[in-house]
Amino acid sequence: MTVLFGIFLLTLLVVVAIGIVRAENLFTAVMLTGIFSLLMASNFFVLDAADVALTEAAVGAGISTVLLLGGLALVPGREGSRRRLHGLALGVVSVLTLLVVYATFEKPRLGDPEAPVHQHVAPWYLEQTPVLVDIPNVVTAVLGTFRGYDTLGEVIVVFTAGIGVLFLLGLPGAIGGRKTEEVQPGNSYLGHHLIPQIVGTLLIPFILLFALYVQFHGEYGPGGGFQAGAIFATGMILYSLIAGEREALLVVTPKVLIVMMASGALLFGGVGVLSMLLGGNFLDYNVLAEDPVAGQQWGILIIELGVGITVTGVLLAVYHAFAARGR
Amino acid sequence: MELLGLFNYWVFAVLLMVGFYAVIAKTNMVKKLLGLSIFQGAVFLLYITMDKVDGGTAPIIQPGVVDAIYSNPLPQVLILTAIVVGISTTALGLALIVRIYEAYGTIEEDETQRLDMEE
Amino acid sequence: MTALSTLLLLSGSAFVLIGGIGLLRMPNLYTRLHAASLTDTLGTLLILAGIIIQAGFTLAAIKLAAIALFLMLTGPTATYALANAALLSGTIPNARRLDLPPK
Amino acid sequence: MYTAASIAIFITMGLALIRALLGPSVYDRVLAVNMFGTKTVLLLSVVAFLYGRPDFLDLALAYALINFIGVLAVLQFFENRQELATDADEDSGNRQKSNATGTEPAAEKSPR
Repeated sequence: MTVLFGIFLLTLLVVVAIGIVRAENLFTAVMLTGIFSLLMASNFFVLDAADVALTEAAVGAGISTVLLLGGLALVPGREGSRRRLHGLALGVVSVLTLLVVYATFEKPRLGDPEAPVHQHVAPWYLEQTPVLVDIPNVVTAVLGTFRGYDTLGEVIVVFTAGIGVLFLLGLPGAIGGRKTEEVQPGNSYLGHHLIPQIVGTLLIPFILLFALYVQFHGEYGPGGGFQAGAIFATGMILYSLIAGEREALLVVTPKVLIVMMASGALLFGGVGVLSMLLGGNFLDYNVLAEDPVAGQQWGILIIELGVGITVTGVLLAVYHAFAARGR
Repeated sequence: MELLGLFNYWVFAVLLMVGFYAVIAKTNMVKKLLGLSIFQGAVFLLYITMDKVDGGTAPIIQPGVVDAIYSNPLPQVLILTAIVVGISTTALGLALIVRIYEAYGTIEEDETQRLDMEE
Repeated sequence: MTALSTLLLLSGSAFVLIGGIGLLRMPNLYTRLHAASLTDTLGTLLILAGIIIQAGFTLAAIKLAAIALFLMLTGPTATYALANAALLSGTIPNARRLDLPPK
Repeated sequence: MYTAASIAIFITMGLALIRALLGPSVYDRVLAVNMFGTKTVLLLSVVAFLYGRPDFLDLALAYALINFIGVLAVLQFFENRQELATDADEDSGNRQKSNATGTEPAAEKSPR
């Protein structure tokens, strides 16, 4: 049954992807991207990847639509040249598709427990996590300690991308010449509509609370810093939609956002340096407490917090960079 | 039934190439960016497909359950971080497009090339 | 108890399905909004209630109740905002396209 | 029982997707996307119980909380960009024709 669920969802996914490419109105394409993300999250869930599905949910449902719309608000909304199907490209793509499909016949089928990918380190992670780290969520354990370097690298990439956007577009009150006061106050659309305004205001505290839950429950269930950061940023974006861009910039000021972006990554790296100072290797949390297992748990808690702070800072700053440029 | 086990990989192939088509054939830069994110989604799908184990469940160890089968945590970790990195890099691309529009007045690739040639 | 939850789940599924068909088949925007939003709220509530009965009094039941509450808040609001925006943008509810007899 | 419910939800998702592809106006698409979102919430809840892991309801909760923001952002966006919302009707005949080919795979494959 699950296999059929998967097949149905995947078929829809292909249809949506073709729809995105065909749509002339870029806005339509962005809306379909929202559906693409919902389908992707359902697929991940059906394929037993709850953490990944939560990440896709946190990022795809709110942030990615809002960011794409924020960008689209600054550029023309339709494709200019209405070229028909591009023959050469279509040929290349068809041949490549057939090649990749031909290559898949060598792959182990879905769910094969004998597949090479399940033989190498994965069993070790599953066996050793309860012994070495003693937290239920193996994904968080691998993310935080076994592959901590990798995660640090990814956080730095997110940070760098955020810095890049801010340098390109500027952020009033922090980067570029504009001051926060120059941003147009108030809100054009939601200011006149009481019901969405009230319901949105009601939702914000729950979203922020849920973000904190995801952040600190990440060791026991699906969740962690990446998801929590995205959800927290979504909550603040909702505030910005309701109260207005300038008002939101005054609540969490751009300077604070910049500090958040940097301090989260620094916190992560700082834990690594601290463990070196205490006599261990870089990001070796065993030395952080008397008991190595407790040390690991402290380490994961702190670095996840660092990840959460950086992701929140970057996503919010990027949103404000797009939203404030149009006002 | 044996072949149905490969369906996920076929969808991966098709999605990959649909995204690739948008990148090479469309002149509109936002469309290219959306194509890239479809491409990216295809790669996510490939990794997550590999993590599935028959009869398994997500790798969150349940108290009191022995001999449970768990799916592979490693691809999940890789993709979990990649999703957030993906949205940040998409935002960076979008910022570049906005600046290109402000400089050229168009986001069609053929027109920006024409404007470059005229200078 | 199981019979009740089965009944709730099945009737919820029926409403969900009717909503989907209405969304596709109705002739214009406002009728589609009507078909989609009402069945959406009711079907969701029925299905979630059915699962809550199966779950019993656990943390899962509380989470499901929270989901139902949030959907009940946001669903109708989204529909209202959508209908309002469509009306303001000049999409007029058009009786002729419903194939009603002209007055 | 959960299986029956999830099949109903799947079919509805397919129908909503067809509406999202057909349009014709932008508001139809937004409505379809919104409906798709609530159906995803339902699907995730039902499948969590189908799999016997009710601790994964967090996902559905996340969607229930966040999905609303997309609609608000879209409506905000259209305050300034009316031309994108309305001109879809101008070439609606052409558009429907071109999209009909795009949706054929869905109609063809969904009964499987």
